[in-house]
Amino acid sequence: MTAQLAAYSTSTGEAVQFWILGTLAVLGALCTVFLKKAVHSALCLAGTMIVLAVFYLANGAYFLGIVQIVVYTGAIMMLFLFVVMLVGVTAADSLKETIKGQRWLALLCGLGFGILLFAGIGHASLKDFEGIGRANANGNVEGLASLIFTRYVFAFELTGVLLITAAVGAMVLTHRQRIGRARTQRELAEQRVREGKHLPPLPAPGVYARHNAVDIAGLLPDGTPSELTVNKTLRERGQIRDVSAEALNDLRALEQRAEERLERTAIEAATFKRPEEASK
Amino acid sequence: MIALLIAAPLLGAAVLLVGGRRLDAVGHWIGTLLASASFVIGLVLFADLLGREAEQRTVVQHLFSWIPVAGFQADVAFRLDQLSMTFVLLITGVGSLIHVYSIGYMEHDERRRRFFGYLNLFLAAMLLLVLADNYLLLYFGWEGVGLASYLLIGFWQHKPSAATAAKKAFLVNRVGDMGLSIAIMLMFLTFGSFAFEPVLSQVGDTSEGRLTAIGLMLLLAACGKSAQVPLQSWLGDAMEGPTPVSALIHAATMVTAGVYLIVRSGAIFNAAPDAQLAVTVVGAVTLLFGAVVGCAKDDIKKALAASTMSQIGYMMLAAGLGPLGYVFAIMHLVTHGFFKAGLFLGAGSVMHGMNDEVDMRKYGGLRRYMPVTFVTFGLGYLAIIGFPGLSGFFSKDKIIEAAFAKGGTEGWILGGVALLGAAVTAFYMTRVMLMTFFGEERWRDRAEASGQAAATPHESPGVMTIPMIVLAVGSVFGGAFFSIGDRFLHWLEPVTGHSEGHPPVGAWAVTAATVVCLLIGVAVAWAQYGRRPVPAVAPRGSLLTRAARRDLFQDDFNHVVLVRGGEHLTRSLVYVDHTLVDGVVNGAAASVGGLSGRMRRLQNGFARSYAVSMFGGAALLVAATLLMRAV
Amino acid sequence: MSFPLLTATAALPAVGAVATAAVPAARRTAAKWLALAFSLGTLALAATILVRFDPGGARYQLTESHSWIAAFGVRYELGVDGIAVALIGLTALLVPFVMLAGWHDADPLETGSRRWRPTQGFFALILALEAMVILSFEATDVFLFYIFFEAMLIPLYFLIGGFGDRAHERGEKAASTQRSYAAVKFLLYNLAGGLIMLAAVIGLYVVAGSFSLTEIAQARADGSLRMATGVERWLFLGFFFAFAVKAPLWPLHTWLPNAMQESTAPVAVLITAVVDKVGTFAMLRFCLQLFPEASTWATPVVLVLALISIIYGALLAVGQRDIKRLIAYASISHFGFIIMGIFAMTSQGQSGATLYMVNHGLSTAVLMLIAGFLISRRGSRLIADYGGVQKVAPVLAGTFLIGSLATLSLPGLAPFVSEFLVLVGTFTRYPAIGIAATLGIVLAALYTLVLYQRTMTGPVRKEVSAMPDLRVRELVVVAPLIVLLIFLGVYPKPVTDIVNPAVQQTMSDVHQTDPKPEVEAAK
Amino acid sequence: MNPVNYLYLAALLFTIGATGVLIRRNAIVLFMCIELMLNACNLALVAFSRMHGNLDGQIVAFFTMVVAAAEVVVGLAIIVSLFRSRHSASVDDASLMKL
Repeated sequence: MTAQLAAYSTSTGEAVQFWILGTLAVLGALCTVFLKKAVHSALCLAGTMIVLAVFYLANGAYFLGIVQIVVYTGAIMMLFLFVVMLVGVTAADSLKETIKGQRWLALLCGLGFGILLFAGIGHASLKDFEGIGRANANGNVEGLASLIFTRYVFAFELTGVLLITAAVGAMVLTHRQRIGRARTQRELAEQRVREGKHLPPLPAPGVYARHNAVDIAGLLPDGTPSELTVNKTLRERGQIRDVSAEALNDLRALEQRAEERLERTAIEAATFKRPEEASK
Repeated sequence: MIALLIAAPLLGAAVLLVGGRRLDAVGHWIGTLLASASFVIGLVLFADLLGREAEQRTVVQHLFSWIPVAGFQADVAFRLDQLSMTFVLLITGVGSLIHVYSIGYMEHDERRRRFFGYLNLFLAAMLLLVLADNYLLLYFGWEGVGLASYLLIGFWQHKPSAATAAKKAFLVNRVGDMGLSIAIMLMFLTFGSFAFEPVLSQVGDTSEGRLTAIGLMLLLAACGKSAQVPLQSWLGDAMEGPTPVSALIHAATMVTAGVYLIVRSGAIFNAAPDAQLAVTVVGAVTLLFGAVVGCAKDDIKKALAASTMSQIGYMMLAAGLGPLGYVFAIMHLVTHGFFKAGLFLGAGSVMHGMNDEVDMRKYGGLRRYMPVTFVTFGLGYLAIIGFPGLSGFFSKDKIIEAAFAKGGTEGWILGGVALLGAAVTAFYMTRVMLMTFFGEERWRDRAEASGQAAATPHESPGVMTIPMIVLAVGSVFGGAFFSIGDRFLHWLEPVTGHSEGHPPVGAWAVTAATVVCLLIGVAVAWAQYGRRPVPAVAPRGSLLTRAARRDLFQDDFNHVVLVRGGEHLTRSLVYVDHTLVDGVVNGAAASVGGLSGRMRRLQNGFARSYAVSMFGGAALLVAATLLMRAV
Repeated sequence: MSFPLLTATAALPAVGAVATAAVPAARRTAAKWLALAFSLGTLALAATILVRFDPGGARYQLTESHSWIAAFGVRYELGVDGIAVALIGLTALLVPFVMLAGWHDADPLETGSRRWRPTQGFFALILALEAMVILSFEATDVFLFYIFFEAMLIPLYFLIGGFGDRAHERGEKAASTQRSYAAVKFLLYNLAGGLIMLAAVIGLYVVAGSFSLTEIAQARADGSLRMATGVERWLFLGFFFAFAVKAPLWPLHTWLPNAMQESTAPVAVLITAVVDKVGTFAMLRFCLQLFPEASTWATPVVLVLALISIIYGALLAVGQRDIKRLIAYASISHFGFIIMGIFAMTSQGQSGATLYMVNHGLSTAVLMLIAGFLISRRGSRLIADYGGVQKVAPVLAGTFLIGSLATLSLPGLAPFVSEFLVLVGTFTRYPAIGIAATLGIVLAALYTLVLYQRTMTGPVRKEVSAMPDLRVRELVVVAPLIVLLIFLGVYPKPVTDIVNPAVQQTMSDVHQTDPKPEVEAAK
Repeated sequence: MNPVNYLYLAALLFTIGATGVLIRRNAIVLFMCIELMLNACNLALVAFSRMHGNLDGQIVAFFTMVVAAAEVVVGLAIIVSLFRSRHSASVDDASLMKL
């Protein structure tokens, strides 16, 4: 091996690491894109990021590698997960395309772009391969720090401004202005009476369902689920778990057992049909 | 002084037309006064000319430069020589008489002031025509008389027929005017000028072909103005105008402008025999055409109009003979001016007395009721048929003689046509005479049939009869006065030139033949209309009669080919303009609009679609960068 | 520095436009008088130009020159030659008459809203248009010219689209759609032309390195600026296309009938008598001076197109049923004459064309304004709705007849002089085209007289029987124009004296001399 | 191994991320894909830093992270408020501009 080539190449260990972790990173990226549930995507992305952090470290960017793990994967990705939870962790996206031709165009563009990038990199004259050793001679963090606080100090200050602005912006965006005075309980009660919709407190979930999770609707005496019992947010997300059929089956089993024991014939099977079915 | 000739009637026209209703009471007097003033000035100038040597009788007055553009000099300059003087006297003289006549004739018309304004305008334009020193100024007058004729034919505008006739006259004249303007352009191209002097004196320097072209274009112009075949169709319709107008414009003066133009441009025609031949042919054809049409018309004014056409045909024929005939053409023009004006005024007087009835089949036996009219009309009649001793005899006889003198086969043919024309003229004029003044009183039947009390025809007032008498005197003695001692010949010769012809037969033989023809014509007419009663409703008649009644299908031809064809052409062009030319424009707009509509679909509101476009754009940019580097 | 007369002449109406627009809604009459006063002031300034202009002096006089966009060498350069003086005079003269004629055209139909100020807008737009037209006659910088050439579309667009034939529209819903169609068509058509011209303007700058007309023309004349034949031809076509749209030349004419038909008569007069003249004027000033060789090259085609315009316009005029459309097609025919005169490349033709621009402005103004008066009385533009007007309104009919006669170029009225000069000028070089063009004078007689006959003569129709004759205001508009028509028809020397030197200059720019009379040439 | 391979990996990740942006409708996943693209860029920057033997590439990557953090904060805030008003995190639902 000539000195030139030596400068180009890296150790075998790094090569092994690259091929294994690189494959993982690509897999993670693909999963991020193609998995249906946002939460899975987020986890895959986190994995990819950790792989990337390892690559940073391998490339001598120790500070960045740590930051990548701590800040990016640890903070930002968790923020993602937080929002995913807020929006609904169980909701699965349909991957069916609704815009005509969008998918094909996207794939075509992506493919073309990738080929172009690869071609560009292949064409680029990357002859002098310095290695990071000299730059990291005084320690990576110290080196970065001296650059940040000298040459890039202005940009650094600006990023500070940017972060503050972003924080304020996020607050503004998510903050709901309270326009009027908060209504007292009495007023709310009066309003309820005036509207005449539902006077007593809403029923709790799972009351007659033998489950007590918040997303399980309580059953009405006839065995049908009552949506009123479920939290509004869950209702809107469509995350109500319906266990009424289970309850009815249980009931039927109970009655069958009772028949067997009391040796009576079934009164009428049709009565156990759900009311809306009966009405059809 | 010359300018004053024109200025007087022009002033009259301006005052009368701008003055408004305030002048209604005195308008006709102002008009007549200024027309007469012009006549008086003409007489003074005439006396002045007579006092000079024959060679120095050309007076040129340069007023101002009209259109001064590099290489193009059009001046307002007047040229008074013997030829124009003759016309000036004819125009102002007959014009003044007709002004006087109109005072009576138009008495009951509320727009009489305006009528006199138009008449004055006509006089000014006609004087400008004959006094102009260059062809462009002549063109000015030429169109000016066209305008006056338009206004006067259409004077009774509330009648659609009058308005249509006026428009037709103007349009047909415009076709002729096109010829004149092309002739002027040819002159400018050839000689660099269109003043009489440089053009006519340089005729020898250019080719005969060019001169023939100019000559033919001038002939086209003359055909339009003088109602010669093939542009004759307007004259008959022009009789929609008041009768004094027919007398002044469509008999005595304006229609003879074509003859003036050809005689004035004699030098050009002399050097272009082909053009000359064309003039004689046109003259001869029109002569017969007019005569044939005249035989069949029952409308007294239209019969006279056809006669006018025919008589101008004589003049054209003479003018086409070159120096042989110029003088006689003008002489016939002048005598014709007298007797035809007289005849028209007579016809007007008859109509005046008959409640504007124009159909001769509803006249008859009028000689007892309007003696003055009868006598003056009769004298005019005798003059036009060339009764020996009266003015028409002298002038027409000379023309026939000159036609024979042309020599060769041409001479025989032309002479024969002229003789035939004389016979037919005698026939139709006798017919008019007999149907109007002799025979039974057919107007009574009509009045009884319609249940009205028979309106007794009455003689016209003095203001109308006096001009008729004066004109009758002119028609009786004019010819003799001009011919005795060849006065007219000597007077005009310096301008037009003259060469004695040598007729193949003796002059007396020609005269005798003329008289014989005339007697035959009268006799046939007497046999048909004098001895038998005239049916009040026109019989169907022979094919020729029916054709003649319809102006030998000229109008039908025009209608089918020009009017109908033109209508189709314009209609299809309107369609083409709308669908094709505008369609291309609108189509371009619509396709841009359609394309935009398609493009708008791309703006579907989906952020991801925009992202694809953005990403595609980025890819293209990368590609472009790579390509640039590769190059 | 002397008083900037040219700038002042253009600035005065511009200031007037602003002032008029600022008049409160209620003071409608005051706005009209104010606008009229400004237009009369402009007329006075234009008269001053006429007096100060010395026909025998330098080519461009009263020049002003200031740097404007230094980076591209665009200068604010003004100057007038004889042709421009004549046309500025025409513009300044017509505007007051047009305002008077349209005195009531922009009164609001219902007096309700206090903020709605159509009257002020109408008069302000007219003044703005006047300013831009005058500036485009004055500009000797190609870029400056281009700006005003395009900018005048804006006020005109609003004038066409915003103010239609009031009387005609009553009870007709479709009218406003048609009007906006006409306005949009006008705008797009002219914008397209202008856009192509812009490309040519930029191309010219690339080739010549300057926008100054005088500099480029000078360089072209003394040979220091050579253009490749192809380049010159393309640039010429770019300029010519824009001017041919504006002029308009067949087959780019279809916007004119729509625009004139839908706009009020005063606006129609402004379009055809003033704005379109910028197109023909620019052919004379820019096409010929900047691209002499290409102009000579294009002459045969342009002449044939002009000839088609003449005959085609006239034939279509015959076939129209709408008075204003008829006049529009007649104008197309006349523009054919003007363009033919310009490209005949003879001094008669070009002098004639310049005179024609002035005379056509006057004659069309008379005819169109009276047609407008007529239409406002009866509320219909259709010829068939009239008949016998002569009987009830003789003065109206008489003046209309004079306008018609001017349109058909009767000798004694101004258009004859110019038309004949154009014909002679064309004939001496291209006899066949000259002869064919004389057909146009026959057709002109046909369409004008048919129009007159159908509207004015014949039995009086019931609908027109109560029609009032011309009012004093209307007579004040028409009478001076008619007097001018007659005066210039008999004594056009004042105009030709101003125009001739400029025409000679243009002739020498295109390296053309008049053909000699054949008799002289033979000697 | 040639360190250029890091660049190829970065390009691949970037492309995958970009394609993800184009085909996913869920705003959150979309954001994640954007993060993926940013990270790919960071990897390339770090690799460049190593190739050129100076730390500027790492500095830029550092700034990128900061900006990404800011972006995520604002972006997620937008998603939350979007979800609040529309009860959906699909970007296709926010298409008021469409015809």
